[in-house]
Amino acid sequence: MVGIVVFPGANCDHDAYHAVAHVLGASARFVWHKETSLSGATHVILPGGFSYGDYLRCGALARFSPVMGEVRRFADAGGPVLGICNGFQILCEAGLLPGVLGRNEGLRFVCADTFVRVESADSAATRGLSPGTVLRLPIAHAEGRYQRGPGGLDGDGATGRTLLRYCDEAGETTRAANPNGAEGNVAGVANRAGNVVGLMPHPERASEAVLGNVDGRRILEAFLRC
Amino acid sequence: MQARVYVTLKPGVLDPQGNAVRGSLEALGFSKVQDVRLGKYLEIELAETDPMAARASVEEMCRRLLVNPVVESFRVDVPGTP
Amino acid sequence: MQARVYVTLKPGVLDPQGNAVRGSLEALGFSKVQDVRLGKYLEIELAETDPMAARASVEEMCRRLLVNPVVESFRVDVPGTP
Amino acid sequence: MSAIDAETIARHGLTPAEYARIQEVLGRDPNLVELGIFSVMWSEHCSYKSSRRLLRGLPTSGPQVLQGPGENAGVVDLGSGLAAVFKMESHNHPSFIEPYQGAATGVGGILRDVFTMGARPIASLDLLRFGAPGNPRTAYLLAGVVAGIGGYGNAIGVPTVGGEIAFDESFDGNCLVNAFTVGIVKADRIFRGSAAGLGNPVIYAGARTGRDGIHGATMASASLGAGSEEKRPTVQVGDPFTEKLLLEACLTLMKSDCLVGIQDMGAAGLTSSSVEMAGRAGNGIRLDLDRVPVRETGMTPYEILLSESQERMLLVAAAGREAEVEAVFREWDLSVAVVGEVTDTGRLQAFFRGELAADLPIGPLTDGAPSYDRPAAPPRDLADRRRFDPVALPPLDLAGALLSLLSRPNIASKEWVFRQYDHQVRLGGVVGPGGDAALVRIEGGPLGLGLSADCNSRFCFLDPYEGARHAVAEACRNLACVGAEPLGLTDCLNFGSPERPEIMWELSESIRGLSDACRALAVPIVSGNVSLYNETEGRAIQPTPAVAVVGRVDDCRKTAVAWFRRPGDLVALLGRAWGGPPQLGGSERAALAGVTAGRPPPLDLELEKAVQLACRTMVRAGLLSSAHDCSDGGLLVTLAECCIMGPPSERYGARLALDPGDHRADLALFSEEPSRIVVSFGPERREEVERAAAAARAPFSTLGVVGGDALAVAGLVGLSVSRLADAWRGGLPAVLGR
Ligand SMILES: Nc1ncnc2c1ncn2[C@@H]1O[C@H](COP(=O)(O)OP(=O)(O)O)[C@@H](O)[C@H]1O
Ligand SMILES: [Mg+2]
Repeated sequence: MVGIVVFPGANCDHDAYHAVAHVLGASARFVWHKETSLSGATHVILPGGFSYGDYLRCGALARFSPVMGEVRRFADAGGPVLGICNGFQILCEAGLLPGVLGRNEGLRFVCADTFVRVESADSAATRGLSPGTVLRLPIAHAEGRYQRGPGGLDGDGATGRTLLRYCDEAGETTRAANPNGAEGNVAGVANRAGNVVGLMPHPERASEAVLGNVDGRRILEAFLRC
Repeated sequence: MQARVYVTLKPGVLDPQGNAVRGSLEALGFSKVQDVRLGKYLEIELAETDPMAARASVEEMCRRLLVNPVVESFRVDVPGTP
Repeated sequence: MQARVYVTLKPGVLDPQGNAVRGSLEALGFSKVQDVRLGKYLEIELAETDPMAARASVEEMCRRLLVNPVVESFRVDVPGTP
Repeated sequence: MSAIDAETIARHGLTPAEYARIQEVLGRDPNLVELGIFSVMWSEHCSYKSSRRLLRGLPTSGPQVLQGPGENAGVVDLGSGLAAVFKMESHNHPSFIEPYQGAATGVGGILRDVFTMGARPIASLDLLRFGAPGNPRTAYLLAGVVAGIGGYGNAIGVPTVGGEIAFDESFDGNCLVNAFTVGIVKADRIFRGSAAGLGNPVIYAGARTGRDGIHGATMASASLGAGSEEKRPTVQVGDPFTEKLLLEACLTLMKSDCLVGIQDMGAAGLTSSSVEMAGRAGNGIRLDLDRVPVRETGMTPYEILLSESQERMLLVAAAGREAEVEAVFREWDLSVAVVGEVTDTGRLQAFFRGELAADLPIGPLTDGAPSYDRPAAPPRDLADRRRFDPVALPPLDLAGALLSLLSRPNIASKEWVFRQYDHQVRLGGVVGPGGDAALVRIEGGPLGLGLSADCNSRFCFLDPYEGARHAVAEACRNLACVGAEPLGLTDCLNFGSPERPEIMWELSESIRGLSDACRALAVPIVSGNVSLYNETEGRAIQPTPAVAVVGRVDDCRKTAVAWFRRPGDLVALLGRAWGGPPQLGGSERAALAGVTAGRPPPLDLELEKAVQLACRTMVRAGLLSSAHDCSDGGLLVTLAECCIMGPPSERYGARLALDPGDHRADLALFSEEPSRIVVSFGPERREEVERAAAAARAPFSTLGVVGGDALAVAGLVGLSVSRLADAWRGGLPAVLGR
């Protein structure tokens, strides 16, 4: 069962639920941020949105919600955790993923389709996807500029690894294809063990043909297979 | 020379960020926090040696760009000026 | 008692907002501006009379919540403390 | 308490005659608190005193209408137990003073109007007007307003899926920010703003009350003048985070049966919400102001009653159920307090520190508010406005004219705007911004809603009656392009000062036009808003009776986009190909030459109906690859847009034959003749498409074929798709100086 954590201000919680439960047929349950148990969830999703209004710094206040203690224990025990957009920001603030997400270089909110290239199949959300695969995935954020920070994500995977990079349709990680100024065009990362994943793009928005895109299913399916 | 600018919300103007921070600090057990107001802090590096001229110029920047007079007020700090 | 907290980006960390402000100031004709860094300024009202205790508590707030040590550093100002 | 002198009365925006009426109603002088209450309730914004009589003539009924005007929002039945709740509201004056917060709180306000009725908001639109592109303030306002709309809508998680934006120097001193939201509710779970049930508790929930926005309603009812800078402290700051909590808490509460009535505190805050709720139920309300959660110390009854702090709701619960209500709001970390009860007095009685701070009869505050039959007369320069000879427009090379028109901000791509809006959250965006109408899937599907907001202010300036009819026709035509059938309409009537006869004439002509078009197209008007005094130092905006139409799509998997999708498809025109002389009154082509004159193109609503029916039928039958209505800029602009509106991987040229007959091509191809839609379809569908057009009695002509990387019109013009796209994409960023 997938536990979808509902922080105050989360707004993609229903979308994650819809994609997981209605589109992919997995069982799912909302977990209210004041709960102190994950009630037997086998997978955890921290959905997108504006937890606590994104006030102070995005993800900074949500990190202290009561449920986060359980999420940390679950992650430490190797359970698969997927943070999407705001969920990614929360995982970074909580120190479960290396780095930090800063204000977009262009300073504006950006809602658009991007292309991303799979860099590593070694994570709970990319297992089974071959490196080099190009996916079209939507983004919607004002603070998605990934920064490793000193002591953050390194090249050899000791602190974590890069999963996705923004690229053009042909898979080239050009500057023009970088929507927010992220260092190294990084769009998604995993922790060292690969069970905790953060993505700025929204796979749940790209899971149904009627919405014009099904590339995100591959990520969600990989995650559910874990 | 470096000038420092402190931009704060005018009294009475709602500060959603400050409120949220206060709530979180309370939840973290900082029980003595009564109020939090969140503002901006700018460090401006200027090619200017005259402190009074620097201050005048920075105040002008505040009025024209840095501060939204509808909801904010500001204070400028330039070493060597009152 | 009021404590003041200044949060700044660490040296070397990219500051797109500061850069944008510098660009706009230049466009407005403030030609002597060399650099702008944008940070946060917090005013925290505390029910505390001991300045040293207030400072200790606010520094703790900074470490736990107010500041992200990966990219930010901070300074705390409490009247009556060094 | 200070005495009520003439200056105090004037400062409250009341005329001496109105004050005399207050004295007469009360049989005594009001105190200052009571004067404040009358001032906001009798403001133009709350009382509709200049427009009420005119609005009575609107067509508001239809079998699908579950709630017409008079509530927080209108409601239409969608069948299968669901209903759509929607409304449009202006936040013009606050946005001009503080664009970010003004626009943000405008969005917050319209969202509350929708969820207060029990509906979950699923999509928003924004209709915007700014001054001349070259005016430096235009870029500032545009950037701030767009950021504010996104800042609020994105955070709360309601997608902004479309809207409209146009520029004209008449908006230099008064921008327009009209926000629309639609929500979905179970048809048998609609909540209303009624304070029923004597003795029931009146409950306050949401954010605390501060001193912000006192007299916002009065401000929205006054022209901006040189002194308007001083009104700045009344601007409110929005908190989308709190509103998100409020939304979820209210919707949770509405699943139980403990609520009797609910209304948001919008303009005039606690005063108008309690007075209107009492008025609708024919009851009274007693308020204990000491119990209102406040944010600042020392607040007076005057301030508590008139504050326009955002993100607040007033509820009436069933007696004895207070604890349940309080528990829900506490779970969402919101302030909540029982602040009064429903009484049989027919009065608003507000107590503060044991004393009666205000004691007023409800009737005179609501239905008994002044209503004026203000003099109306056509503007003196109307004949001048309408004097126009298109042939006198200097001739232009066709390619150059097309590129110039594509880059004009009114026509250019609005991507710079809608990229800043989350238009996908809630997984409804089947057709997003950037086409004609948006198409939003309703949870689970396949049912969907088509949404479009429209108004051509220039047409309305030249002929408000015809312009208003065009607005309705165009919005419905946009819906037809995605296969949606109109169910209902909401309007936002933006005009100058009603104290001037020509403005009253514009208003009444517009309302007549709206009514006629809605009757002809069988679209009821279920909600709306009037914003007057949009003028500065005697200079009014172009009249802008904005409309937003909501339509139904049974199966949103069968729809069409606006752009060419497949090389080899045939391109055809639904509607009259070439009629009489080019229709260029109020057109973009004329504006390109610096001319705003003439009369808007005549609109034949029977033809319009036929074209819409034909298009809708084709889309619903899955016959079309694309459908795009012809509006600003005319046919050639529309065809160019069909080549460049799609994502980069879907941009195709076309080879076309257009025959302007005896007319100058640089005029005829830019004629803004209405009731036309450009469609494309696979050649194998040709017969079916022609049959559908004939069955609907819609004129139909093939224009050419999709393909290549240029828009090539035989013998007239050939331009590469990339050049067209660059011109079109660069138009708006140029306004912003980037
Ligand atoms: N132009 C109009 N057309 C139709 N209905 C209108 C119009 N203007 C106002 N109304 C209706 O009058 C009522 C009062 O409107 P308004 O004061 O704007 O509501 P609110 O109190 O939510 O701001 C609403 O039900 C609204 O739908
Ligand atoms: Mg259109």
